[in-house]
Amino acid sequence: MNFSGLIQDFGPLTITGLAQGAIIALFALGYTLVYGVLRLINFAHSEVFLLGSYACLIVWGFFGLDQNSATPSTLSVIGLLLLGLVAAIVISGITALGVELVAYRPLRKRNAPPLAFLITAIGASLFISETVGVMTQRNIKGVPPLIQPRDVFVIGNMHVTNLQILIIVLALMSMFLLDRFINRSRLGRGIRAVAQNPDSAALMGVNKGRVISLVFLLGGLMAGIAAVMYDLKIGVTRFDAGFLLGIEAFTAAVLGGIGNLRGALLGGLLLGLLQNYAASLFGTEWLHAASFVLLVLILLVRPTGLLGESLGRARA
Amino acid sequence: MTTEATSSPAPQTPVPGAVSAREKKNRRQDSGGVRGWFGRQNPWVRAGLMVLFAVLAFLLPYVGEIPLIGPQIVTQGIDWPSALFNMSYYVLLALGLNVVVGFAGLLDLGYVGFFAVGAYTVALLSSPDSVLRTEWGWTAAVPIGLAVAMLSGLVLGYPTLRLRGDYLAIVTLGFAEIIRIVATSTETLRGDRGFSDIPHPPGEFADGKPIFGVADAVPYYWLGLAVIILVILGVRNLDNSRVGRSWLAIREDQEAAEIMGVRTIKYKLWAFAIGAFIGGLGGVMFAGQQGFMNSQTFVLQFSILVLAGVVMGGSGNIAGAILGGALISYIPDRLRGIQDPIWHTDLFGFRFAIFGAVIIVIMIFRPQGLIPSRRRAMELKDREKEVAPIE
Amino acid sequence: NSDSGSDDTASGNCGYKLAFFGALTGSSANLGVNIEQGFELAINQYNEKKGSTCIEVAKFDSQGEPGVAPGVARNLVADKKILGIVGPPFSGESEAADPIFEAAGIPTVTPSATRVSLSANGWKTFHRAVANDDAQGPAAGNYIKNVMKAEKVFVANDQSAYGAGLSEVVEKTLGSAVVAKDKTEADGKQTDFSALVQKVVSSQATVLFYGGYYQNAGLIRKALTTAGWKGTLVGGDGMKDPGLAKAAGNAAAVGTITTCPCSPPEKAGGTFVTDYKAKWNVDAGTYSDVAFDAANMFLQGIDAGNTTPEKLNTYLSTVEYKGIANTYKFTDKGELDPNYIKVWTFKFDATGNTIADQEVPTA
Amino acid sequence: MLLELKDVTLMYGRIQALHGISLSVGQGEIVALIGANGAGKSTTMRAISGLRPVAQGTITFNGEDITKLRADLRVVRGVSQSPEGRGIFPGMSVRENLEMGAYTRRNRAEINEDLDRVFTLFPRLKEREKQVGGTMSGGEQQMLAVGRALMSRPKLLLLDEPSMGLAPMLIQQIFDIVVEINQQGTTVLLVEQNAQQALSRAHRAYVLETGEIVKSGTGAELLTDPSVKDAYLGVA
Amino acid sequence: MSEPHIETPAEADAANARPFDRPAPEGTGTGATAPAAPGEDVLLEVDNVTLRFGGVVALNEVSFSLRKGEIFGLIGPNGAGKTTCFNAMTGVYRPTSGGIRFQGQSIVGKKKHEITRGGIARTFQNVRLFPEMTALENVMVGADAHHKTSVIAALFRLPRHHREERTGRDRSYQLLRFVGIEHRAGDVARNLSYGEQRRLEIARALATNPTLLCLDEPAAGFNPAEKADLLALIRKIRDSGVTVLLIEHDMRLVMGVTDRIVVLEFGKKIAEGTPAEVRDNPAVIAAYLGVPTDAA
Ligand SMILES: Nc1ncnc2c1ncn2[C@@H]1O[C@H](COP(=O)(O)OP(=O)(O)OP(=O)(O)O)[C@@H](O)[C@H]1O
Ligand SMILES: Nc1ncnc2c1ncn2[C@@H]1O[C@H](COP(=O)(O)OP(=O)(O)OP(=O)(O)O)[C@@H](O)[C@H]1O
Ligand SMILES: CC(C)C[C@H](N)C(=O)O
Ligand SMILES: [Mg+2]
Ligand SMILES: [Mg+2]
Repeated sequence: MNFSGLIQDFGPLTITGLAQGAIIALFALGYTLVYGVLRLINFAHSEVFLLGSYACLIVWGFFGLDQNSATPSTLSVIGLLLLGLVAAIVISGITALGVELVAYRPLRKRNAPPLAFLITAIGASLFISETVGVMTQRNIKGVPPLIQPRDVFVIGNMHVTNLQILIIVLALMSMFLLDRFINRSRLGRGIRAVAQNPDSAALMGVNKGRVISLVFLLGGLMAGIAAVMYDLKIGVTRFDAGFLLGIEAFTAAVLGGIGNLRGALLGGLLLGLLQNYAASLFGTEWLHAASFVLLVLILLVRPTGLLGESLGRARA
Repeated sequence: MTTEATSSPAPQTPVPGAVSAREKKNRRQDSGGVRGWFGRQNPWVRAGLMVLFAVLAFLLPYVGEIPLIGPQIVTQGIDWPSALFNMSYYVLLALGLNVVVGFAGLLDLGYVGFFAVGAYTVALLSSPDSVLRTEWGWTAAVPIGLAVAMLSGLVLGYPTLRLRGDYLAIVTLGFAEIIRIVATSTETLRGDRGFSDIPHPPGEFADGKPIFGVADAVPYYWLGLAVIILVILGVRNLDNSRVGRSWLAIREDQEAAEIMGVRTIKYKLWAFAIGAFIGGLGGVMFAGQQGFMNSQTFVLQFSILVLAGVVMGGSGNIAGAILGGALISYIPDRLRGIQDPIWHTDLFGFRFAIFGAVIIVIMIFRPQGLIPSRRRAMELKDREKEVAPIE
Repeated sequence: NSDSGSDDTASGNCGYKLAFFGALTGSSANLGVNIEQGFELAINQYNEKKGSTCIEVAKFDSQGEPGVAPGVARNLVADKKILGIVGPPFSGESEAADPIFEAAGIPTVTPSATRVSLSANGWKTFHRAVANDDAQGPAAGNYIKNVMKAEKVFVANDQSAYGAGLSEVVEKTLGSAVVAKDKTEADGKQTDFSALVQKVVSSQATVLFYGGYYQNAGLIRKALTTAGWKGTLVGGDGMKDPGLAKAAGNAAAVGTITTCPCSPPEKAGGTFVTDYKAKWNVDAGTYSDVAFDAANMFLQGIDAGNTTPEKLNTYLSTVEYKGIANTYKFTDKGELDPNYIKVWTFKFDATGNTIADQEVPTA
Repeated sequence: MLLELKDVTLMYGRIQALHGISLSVGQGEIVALIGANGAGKSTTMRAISGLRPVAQGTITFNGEDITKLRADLRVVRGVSQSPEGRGIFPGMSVRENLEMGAYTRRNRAEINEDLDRVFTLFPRLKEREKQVGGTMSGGEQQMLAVGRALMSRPKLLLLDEPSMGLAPMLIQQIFDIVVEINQQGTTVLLVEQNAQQALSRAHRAYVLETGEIVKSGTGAELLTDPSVKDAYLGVA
Repeated sequence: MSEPHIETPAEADAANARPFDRPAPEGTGTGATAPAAPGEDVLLEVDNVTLRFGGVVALNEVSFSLRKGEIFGLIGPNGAGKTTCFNAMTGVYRPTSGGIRFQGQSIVGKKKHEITRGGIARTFQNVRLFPEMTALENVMVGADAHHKTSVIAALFRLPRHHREERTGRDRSYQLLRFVGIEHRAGDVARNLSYGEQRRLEIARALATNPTLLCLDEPAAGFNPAEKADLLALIRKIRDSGVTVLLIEHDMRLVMGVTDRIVVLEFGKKIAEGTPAEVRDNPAVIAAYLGVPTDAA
């Protein structure tokens, strides 16, 4: 164990952890939203993210950009970023809706047991990621250097870069808007109603199908944003990028209390920080183990996560 | 329908919603299908059929010899008996996971963790690579492997008893990942490098050649099959007893079960322990056949695959678990050597993509799985004849 | 027992198979494919000369994963027509699969698996056609110390049989110059290396030695550049592939150093370089030439009437074979005769390819 | 006729719960539906609300064929139900539950007005405005369910055993409320085990047995019908 | 059926007034309807129990005691704390203060299944069956509570286990018949109508072989004729030696069947006594019954 390393690098570890955590949190929202309403782990959400991470690359590819290109001018970077975001959001959104349509809706119509949904979601996930894998020959795809990381400010040995600020700000903004939407709007209340008692919700005039689609869509939008951030941060994507990060996002969602939006935020940030600290303390190879140990410990003390469930039903 | 209820001394209440003849008939059809039909046969017929199935299963390595159909069944390009052995330990895993998920309703996403524990214990005790340097034989290491696996089931089970449904899922997933990471990153467990030269099961032919060698996998398959049959017998007995019923009750409503006197903690722990035992059994079989194992053998995808097998086959149903377990091993392999009509590439590359699509299709058309559980319906049929209604 | 079944009718010791066993898919597949193509080229040329498909090519894809390899190896040994194996290329899969080949008595010649301890298992069928990491590691270490003159070196590895083994030897050579260490997951298991990068940056090392394969190395190189690290990435033969530049981006990859216990493939003798290009439409890659030699070594043995695995194995223990890349002679442990050992360094250029740098001393 | 069911058949999987029932509810009526356990009363209610698809037959509401209409759209048309088992939202507060009742409405002022009305009908709900629905007592939940159904200002109010679990005084009150709402113009279809009460307040009533309508008539007629008396009213 | 029916011994046993193969507790003559004298044969003692949920005081220093063999009513307005009282007795909630003793032993803090095995069974106001299990299986779960054999015996199908399974199943059938839903034995509980589900709950609770049976509004959802049957059923249960604690809002039922009654309001006990006493108690009339003109 390397305590002095942790203390010495605390600042830089914290800021990278926060940036990482912000992406995880955005990603985690999709799990939490769907779980909150359907009580199902949407295993295919990782692929919603995955396709988003390719979508922006493809759009940037139209402009002749690949990872060996030079960084374009600031103005065009802004334009490209927006385009990339839109592309990722659209593709992720469509994917999420598609997953719902193919893997969930038919089962819902047939009143299938919950496990069946889990398995179709796994099937959808396998199908999408493997198809991408075969099409890309499982190679990585590099991201054009749209943003050259530059220090914006420095505190001690903590260098905060423009990219990190962008990621954190964008993530927090998206989550704030989502939270307001769910908790304040009429539709948001409809979502919660379907979560708690689908039949009663229908008796109140809530369109269950639309609410469910909406929830998938919202999760998809967030994943799309997360995917672009991820691309910029890591610089590459690969057919299994969704799967690898998905486990973390799912962990974060549970950590915070799955079904609870703010829980996802908390869980994501916590996980991002913890992983960086743990990597410094114990070595990078223990990074994931650390997050799971933390998860288990927290669940033992708080069996429904840090913030508990709020979107979902309480004990009747 | 009028009633004499008020004056009747016995609480033979009017039978509201009495079953019309039509409904009765419907219900009988409800338990139709292969399984229901099977359940209605008399015990001797059933036993006979079971033996027949078993014999057929033992003959599977030679199915390729059957003209026309045989070659369609056999996977080309790989050693068929090896493929059969692989199926056998997948089936074992599916059977074990079915106890945990299908019977007790404990969603376990890290089930191969137990497989790992069983295999690692055997490896540590028997491989020359191990720090222990004990280099035991396979047979000596197996009981310890199973005991440790079972113990690990309890170790995982105990702290997680309070967790509900999907929280349990993520913790079990985490548990398996921790096992994998520990195995990857500690010197003693040798990580990616793994343990080689794990001994095979003992035994020699008359000519002095080992029965369990490297060139012929048939004996391994038969061993696997024998183990499977024993496991089926045990698991079936549990399912058809108060144990199975208690699991079911816990799965449905834990608090109500407790208030009805079910010791939920005990039965959950048993489910974990039995599941872990069977998983460990798969692990020791695997280690004994492969002679090698490392931390990559236990990736998360493996757990998920087994779960998919159980649910696809029919969660809570033994025959379903067997079928599902066999399919998850068979389908991807079978795509080897088949060309797609357009680009003429080997479909093997697409195996998991195709497999994913197959899973979706199966679940959409059979949400309850390929062979859904009919246990309850069957039990009733057995009883209906015994207790005739009084009127 | 009869070695090759009843259909052994073809004249001139034909009707047998030689196998390639190694990664054709998977995250480090480039290295396996190079070797397979060299191997297949040799057999094709042999068959062309014979005018018939005398020796068949059998390919077994281990995905480069030790966990997958034993199962695939069992499929291989079930095929009784196979007389010899070129492979396995990677050290990890060798540890997993070679015991099975040993038990089945099929001789293997690996053109590339460099982990030192592979030859210490007493396998009689094991042959290594290149120098091991006891040569490569010191070479790398010395290069870092003497040529690059680095004083602070960070050493990391991917915990694979190869990566861990190599970085261990390098560490030993570097001694006190090693300022910090870390481990990553194996190839294909991780894409985010920011934690490692963080450590490298704050260690103020000027050289990172990474024991591992090209894809991880490329990702690490990219992340290092993004984090503004100015040092040089150094690694072994596992990183000697254009795949590194693909992952890192050419600009980031420039200057990365790899060692290899091989001579530059473009310097191979005969018409190999052009034949290879003609056949596969790419340039020969890392170890393609050695694999070509290994296959030809087998073919020469079969030609000489060694048509059982046992005979072929005995043949290998005595042969001194002069190929296009090197001359081969095996010690009784299956190692390459020390006289023929060589290690080179290579450098990534701006097009993402490796160019030969210099031959380095191994001690 | 405001609501008309013609030959409605409904299946639960392979179990047939309704064997072609026909009934109608006229504008401004209170119609009661009585029958033994398992007769299909709640199933009929579910069919009308659209919670369960009917296999055969038609349902017409306000002249429109709503047989295939989604449940939530029927609410928009003016059908509201207080379901069997109450179906409150356990994780929402009492107030939020009531607001859910007004989900399809936009006029804030009117909604608040109705909220006040429900609170005057059931003061206990006002007391517990912030308590989470799932922790309310059985009877309190029943009040909540009825109150919530009123919140949509329905044309047709479906009440499935509204008196279940209520204390005797409240039972009186709930039937009074039904009559009062009815007089204010809401049509009511009422399922009740408390047949005495139900029949004496209803204009008309139907008797359901094993998925079939076996009798119908005015409330008063059925109240005195000997077979009905025998089966559903008990010895007086 | 017009044919005269001759009972086989088995059927006679099944239709017997005592479907419970357990001995009646000593000291209580079966069929005793008169309340036992005070201080004698106390089965359950609720002693000064208070239970708070945040601001809500659901039970406020409530005390009462049940005697063996009686039918005891617990009534009061909605939200008075009746169900909460059940929950405290069966280990679902832990009282904030006060004690509960069953057969002389404190049961506060005991595990739920221990309490059940100790002899207290209950039904739920909001039906809580095992929805995917058949009616028969639901009852058998209750019957399992007193089985001795367990996992190992089941695994190897030991004869003793087999015997227990058989008797458990037979008894469950009897109980289903007892509550009048034997014809639904093979249907999964989810598919039963509400009233049938409530009957099933009673059968399941009885299967645990209780000394004390707690029924939470068992008549809800029954029509008057069915309520009359229930009344007979409850008597029969008591006659077989089980003490019954009954929460019910149907006054005809309560007054007709109970030996003694406690009335709660806002968590406080406001009256206790025989049905006649309670019916005429002005506090009870004001709080609960309303004007006694139309009691049903
Ligand atoms: N979800 C369901 N699945 C299958 N069958 C059902 C379902 N709900 C009800 N049934 C069956 O349909 C029939 C009618 O049930 P329904 O609930 O409509 O009766 P009910 O008249 O409301 O009775 P109760 O007075 O007990 O509430 C019953 O036989 C019941 O078992
Ligand atoms: N978990 C809880 N949190 C807060 N308040 C609660 C909780 N459980 C019960 N209460 C309140 O305690 C009071 C007593 O509830 P209880 O369920 O015991 O009533 P009850 O007498 O059974 O009424 P009913 O006849 O309506 O069933 C009610 O006002 C209820 O709202
Ligand atoms: C192909 C080579 C790069 C393999 C590497 N030398 C190893 O031992 O695994
Ligand atoms: Mg009903
Ligand atoms: Mg209550």
